[in-house]
Amino acid sequence: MKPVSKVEIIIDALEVEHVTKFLNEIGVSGYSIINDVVGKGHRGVRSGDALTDLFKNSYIMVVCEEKEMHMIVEAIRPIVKKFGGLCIVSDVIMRIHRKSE
Amino acid sequence: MKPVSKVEIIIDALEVEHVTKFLNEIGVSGYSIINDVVGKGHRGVRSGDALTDLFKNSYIMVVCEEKEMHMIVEAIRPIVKKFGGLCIVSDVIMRIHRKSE
Amino acid sequence: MKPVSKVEIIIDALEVEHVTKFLNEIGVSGYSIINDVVGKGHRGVRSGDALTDLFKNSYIMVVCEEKEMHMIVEAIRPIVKKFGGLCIVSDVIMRIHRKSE
Amino acid sequence: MDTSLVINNLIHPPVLFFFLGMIASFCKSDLKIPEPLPKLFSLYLLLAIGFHGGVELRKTGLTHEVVFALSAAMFMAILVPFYAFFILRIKLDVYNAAAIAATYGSISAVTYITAVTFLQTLGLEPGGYMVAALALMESPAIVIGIILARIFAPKKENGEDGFSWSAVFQEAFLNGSVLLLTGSLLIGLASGEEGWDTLKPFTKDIFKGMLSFFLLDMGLLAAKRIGDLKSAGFFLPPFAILMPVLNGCIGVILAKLIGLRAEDALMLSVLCASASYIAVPAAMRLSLPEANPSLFVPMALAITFPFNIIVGIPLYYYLIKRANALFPALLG
Amino acid sequence: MDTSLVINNLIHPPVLFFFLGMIASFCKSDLKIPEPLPKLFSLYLLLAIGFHGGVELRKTGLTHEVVFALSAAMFMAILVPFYAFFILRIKLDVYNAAAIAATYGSISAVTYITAVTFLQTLGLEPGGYMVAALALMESPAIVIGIILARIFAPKKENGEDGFSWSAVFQEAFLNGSVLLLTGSLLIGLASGEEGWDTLKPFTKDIFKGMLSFFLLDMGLLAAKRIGDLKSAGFFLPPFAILMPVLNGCIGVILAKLIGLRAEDALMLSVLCASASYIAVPAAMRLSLPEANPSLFVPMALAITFPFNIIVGIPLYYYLIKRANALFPALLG
Amino acid sequence: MDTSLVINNLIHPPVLFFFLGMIASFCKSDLKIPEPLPKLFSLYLLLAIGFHGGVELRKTGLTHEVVFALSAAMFMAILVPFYAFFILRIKLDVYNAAAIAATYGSISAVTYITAVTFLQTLGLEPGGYMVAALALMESPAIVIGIILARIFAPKKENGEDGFSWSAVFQEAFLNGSVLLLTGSLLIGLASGEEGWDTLKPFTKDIFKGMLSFFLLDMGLLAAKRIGDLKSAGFFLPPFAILMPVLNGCIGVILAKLIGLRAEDALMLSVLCASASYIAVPAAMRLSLPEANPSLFVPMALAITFPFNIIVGIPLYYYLIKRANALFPALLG
Ligand SMILES: Nc1ncnc2c1ncn2[C@@H]1O[C@H](COP(=O)(O)O)[C@@H](O)[C@H]1O
Ligand SMILES: Nc1ncnc2c1ncn2[C@@H]1O[C@H](COP(=O)(O)O)[C@@H](O)[C@H]1O
Ligand SMILES: Nc1ncnc2c1ncn2[C@@H]1O[C@H](COP(=O)(O)O)[C@@H](O)[C@H]1O
Ligand code: NA
Ligand code: NA
Ligand code: NA
Repeated sequence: MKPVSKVEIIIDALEVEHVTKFLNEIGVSGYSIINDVVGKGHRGVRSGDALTDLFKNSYIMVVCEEKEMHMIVEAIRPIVKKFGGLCIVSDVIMRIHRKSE
Repeated sequence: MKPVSKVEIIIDALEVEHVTKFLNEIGVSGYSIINDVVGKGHRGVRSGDALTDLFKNSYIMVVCEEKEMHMIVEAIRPIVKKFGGLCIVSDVIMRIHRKSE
Repeated sequence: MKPVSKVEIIIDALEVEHVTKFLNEIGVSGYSIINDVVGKGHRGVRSGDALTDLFKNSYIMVVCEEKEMHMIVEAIRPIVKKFGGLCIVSDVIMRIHRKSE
Repeated sequence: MDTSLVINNLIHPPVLFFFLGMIASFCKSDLKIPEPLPKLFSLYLLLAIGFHGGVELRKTGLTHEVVFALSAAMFMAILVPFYAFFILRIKLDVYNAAAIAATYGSISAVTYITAVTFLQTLGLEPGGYMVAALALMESPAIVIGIILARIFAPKKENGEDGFSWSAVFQEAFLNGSVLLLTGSLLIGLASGEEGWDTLKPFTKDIFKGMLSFFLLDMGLLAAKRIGDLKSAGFFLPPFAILMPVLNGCIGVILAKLIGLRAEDALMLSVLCASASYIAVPAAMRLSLPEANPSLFVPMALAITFPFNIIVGIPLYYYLIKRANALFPALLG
Repeated sequence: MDTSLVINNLIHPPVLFFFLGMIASFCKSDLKIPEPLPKLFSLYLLLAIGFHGGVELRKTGLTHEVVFALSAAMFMAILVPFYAFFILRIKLDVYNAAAIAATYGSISAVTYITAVTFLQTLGLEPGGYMVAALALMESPAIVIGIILARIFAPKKENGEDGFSWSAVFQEAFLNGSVLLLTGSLLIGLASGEEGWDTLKPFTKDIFKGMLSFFLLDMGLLAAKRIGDLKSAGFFLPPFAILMPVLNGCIGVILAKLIGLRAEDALMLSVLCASASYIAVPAAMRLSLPEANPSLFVPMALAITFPFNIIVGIPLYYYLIKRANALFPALLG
Repeated sequence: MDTSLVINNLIHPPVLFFFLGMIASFCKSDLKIPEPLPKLFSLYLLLAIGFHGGVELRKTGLTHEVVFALSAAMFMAILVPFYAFFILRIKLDVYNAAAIAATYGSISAVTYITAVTFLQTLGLEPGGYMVAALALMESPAIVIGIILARIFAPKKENGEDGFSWSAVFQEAFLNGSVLLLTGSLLIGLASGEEGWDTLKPFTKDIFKGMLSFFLLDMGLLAAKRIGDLKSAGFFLPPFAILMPVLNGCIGVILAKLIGLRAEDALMLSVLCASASYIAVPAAMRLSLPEANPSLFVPMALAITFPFNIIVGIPLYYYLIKRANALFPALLG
């Protein structure tokens, strides 16, 4: 039972690798990704393209310490600014984690 | 770094278009949709049907101002009431957004 | 408009049935599942296997009363401890629900 | 009834794969055909039969017999939902009665194909133009069902209920399966023999294999849906067997009256007897949201469909043979 | 221009399925081919044409004619993005001009296939080695586009902009579609006639059927993307028609100069005229993120592609015939 | 060893597509076959070989030779996990040793198919009834593996460990791939020649093409999984090569003893030598969750599978030929 931060990022599917590279560098304990997220934003409707991976978003969730959260936000800020999407943060309680607690 | 509302809606996949029409009318800055959500609720197990889009849910997330949140909730209340699902709201911090901040 | 708990579970895709069995026993009003979640954690990268359902996660979300939340956490603790993943909890406001409110 | 007909029907590979699917599901095997592969097979089957039908229709032309057969099909597509509705009203509310009536008024393309396969094992070939009957019978029942619901449903307090006829016609005549079937039929009609030669290896040669694969999946799906009917009471399961028999018999009689060949008579009866589990449920969910899809989907998919492909098809064929034997005079 | 050529092209089943897809989309039908089925078809088509081309190339060997045709193809792949870029700069910024130039310098395999199909309905068969031209023309335009952007783009303040040439070559020469096409071509080359006999039912017999299915989906996609061009202004839509005509004509002239047979001349023109909507957009998105994919994807997919398969192919063929009639001397 | 055998095996299109997949992955190309398409191919292959085997088995009947071959197969399926387990215990804990032993006791259908293809290029055709051996050998190793784990694992403190034999048998004998293979075999058996004619274009003609596509994907997957073995130490990679060679040799000897034809001897050896990367890993994950799937999946998929299809198959065939040359007396 530990208060932690939940970072949620919605970003161009093609930038996911870019973001996970940063997450690995920062050394977060883990992250989860949901692909095939569609949506609408400043760049209009993004409902996927059946032939390429264009016009599609991914959702990345990282549960981490507050300190790490700040590092993540700073690291991905330029990517999100450039390729759109958003990053929101909220406080959650980590109830079960494999090796921590 | 701006406190905003996160609206999460789980609804019959066939009603998604209906909901996004309302969201566009209200003029939210964007929304994200995850299709192929299965689950269980008052109407029993909904695990999809391979031939039609029946018995399947979608997840819609909108990050918006508190004022917009109230408008969204009122606009979709009749749809959720009729076709099931739910709508929850929580407070989050918008850390990065393409054009705002 | 009712404060409730949102339980989010990320777990090995093969254990989903196991978890939903517990949720049904506890008698929660419903749950939602997103399949095909990939990610990284203590067990390394889990990006799926095209031929089996190995190396893949699922995301389970349950919106419930705080009391139920505690029961859920206790029920699934051994599964999460054994098969990895995590369980986080946060407070949300239930704005619309089919039969309650 | 000639049991060899039933057995002959049953040991045909596509039907055997249907059983394999059902058995796999009953044994709780983890065999599954992941989405959207079932859709690949169903799109393929619609494209292939539509195209084949169009090519055949071009060969035949609009003969006397074709016009008669198509009129009979149209007549049944409109008639069935009416009487089905009033039978169903005995036990059900207006919305569910209308939705189920529409389900039984419309057709199942895979049941149709299985009947063609059944005939082929007997060395017979139905007129390809019956595919036009298939296409014609898919939509009307949807419209009739909704008309019935609007006539008999209690009026809403506030007049405004968001209902729009144009959305109904959209759903009825432009839904994916209707459009693909009709479109492929027209393409077959336009491209004729030459087009057929181009596409034959795709639309004909591998057809039975794709059908087997699809029926394997249908077996899995049907078995999975049977459980949904536990809460449906004692009325609907027998209805899901007796209704197709009744519709099939009326089809047999009608075919006799207009003098169809035995092969075509079987196709007409099967169309009458089959129930829709793709186009109609999707349309009803949008146009009659008050109806419960957990009733009409499993009825069509888990009872009527297996019943027709196992018992129904040989039964209707047996009846046609008997009718022809008893009243030969009517023929030619 | 001989209208029978156009009509002959249009009533061919694969092209008709393309129209069916467009119509379905315009009628707002819910017909859709869910992901990743379109990818199955596109992977299949690349594998099949690559393999076929390789087998043919082995039969022909590296003749005089083959070397000439491949050199011409390579020349055009490098030339087109240059002049396209400067034409586009009239109205567009550097990034979008470079991305669109790359799009038109590269090719569309499905347009190529449709042209083959067109020839086959006339009883002709292009040299299979033109598939090697197809493979050769896919990547260079990507590199040229990026070179142009880097030469003409305003220099970034801080030198470090995360750009890497190795990533560009990776994207250009190792992207999935290029690799599958080239790899299959090499496999065909290595396995020859014997390998062909093994795979023929898969890569040839059902080919037209798979193409029809894919074109059905392309119709749906193209119609869906047309709307994206509303905000594109008055410059780009005409460009998306005139550019392929210009490129196609240059192709016709070049083919004449090097003395290609009419069949091969058509293939070269079609390659020049076609625009990429798979490999290039994906590469541009990663290498030129400043360019707007909502411009170049719909141009290639929703205008140039339909234009080519409906009007372009018969038009280029007509021009080739005219050229051969006017200047017969150059032949042989 | 006759190198022409190896080369002959290697330039066969399906095997070349496997290499293409591996190369694409090593070059970090973005070529991928998105899910669930690989499942479409694997389901298709199981259905096709099961059905074909059933039809063949019906033709042959249960002869002396068939009974001998099936008994030998069954014997090996039970024997291999035993000795594999004790070899593996040298370095591994009980759970991983049991899981890997089960992996090597079971079989890989695609390795089997590739061996059939290898024989066909030599103009030979193995007895179709060997598919029954394939089906028989898939499950027993799962059960043996779990028995071994339960005998040798340290007893849990609290007796109750949620273990259920019925779940194990469920997993072993009713998992999707076993059920589809066995079911298709039975359907082939039931429908015989007549059924074969119906499905041949689907299950035979396009078979090699589907296999090529699937092997392309297997190449991609195998290359992707090789990295997982970095942390596996120095014991397992050699094991993943030597174990199949050992099993294959025992298969060769056994086949010699019971006097199988060279073709069938190869199939038996290949079945012994191959390792499961579909059915067993999935079963182990559920029944032996203490074992680490990042060990046994890449061993079977990224080492043993490529080894067998590249070197193993021609090697075992060479040994069979040598054995027949040295001890001709045993034959006939
Ligand atoms: N206010 C929002 N709420 C939820 N998702 C959003 C919002 N704005 C943007 N998105 C998501 O982020 C993606 C990219 O946004 P943009 O870069 O603004 O086009 C969109 O396609 C949506 O999926
Ligand atoms: N308490 C809950 N927590 C999470 N998801 C729920 C809950 N109740 C319902 N749902 C989701 O909403 C869908 C529709 O619910 P219902 O209309 O109650 O059948 C279900 O299939 C679930 O996906
Ligand atoms: N800190 C984290 N934040 C988000 N997701 C995580 C985190 N740690 C683990 N996960 C998810 O849980 C799965 C299993 O984790 P593990 O058992 O630690 O390998 C991972 O593949 C991720 O999808
Ligand atoms: Na009917
Ligand atoms: Na071009
Ligand atoms: Na083995």
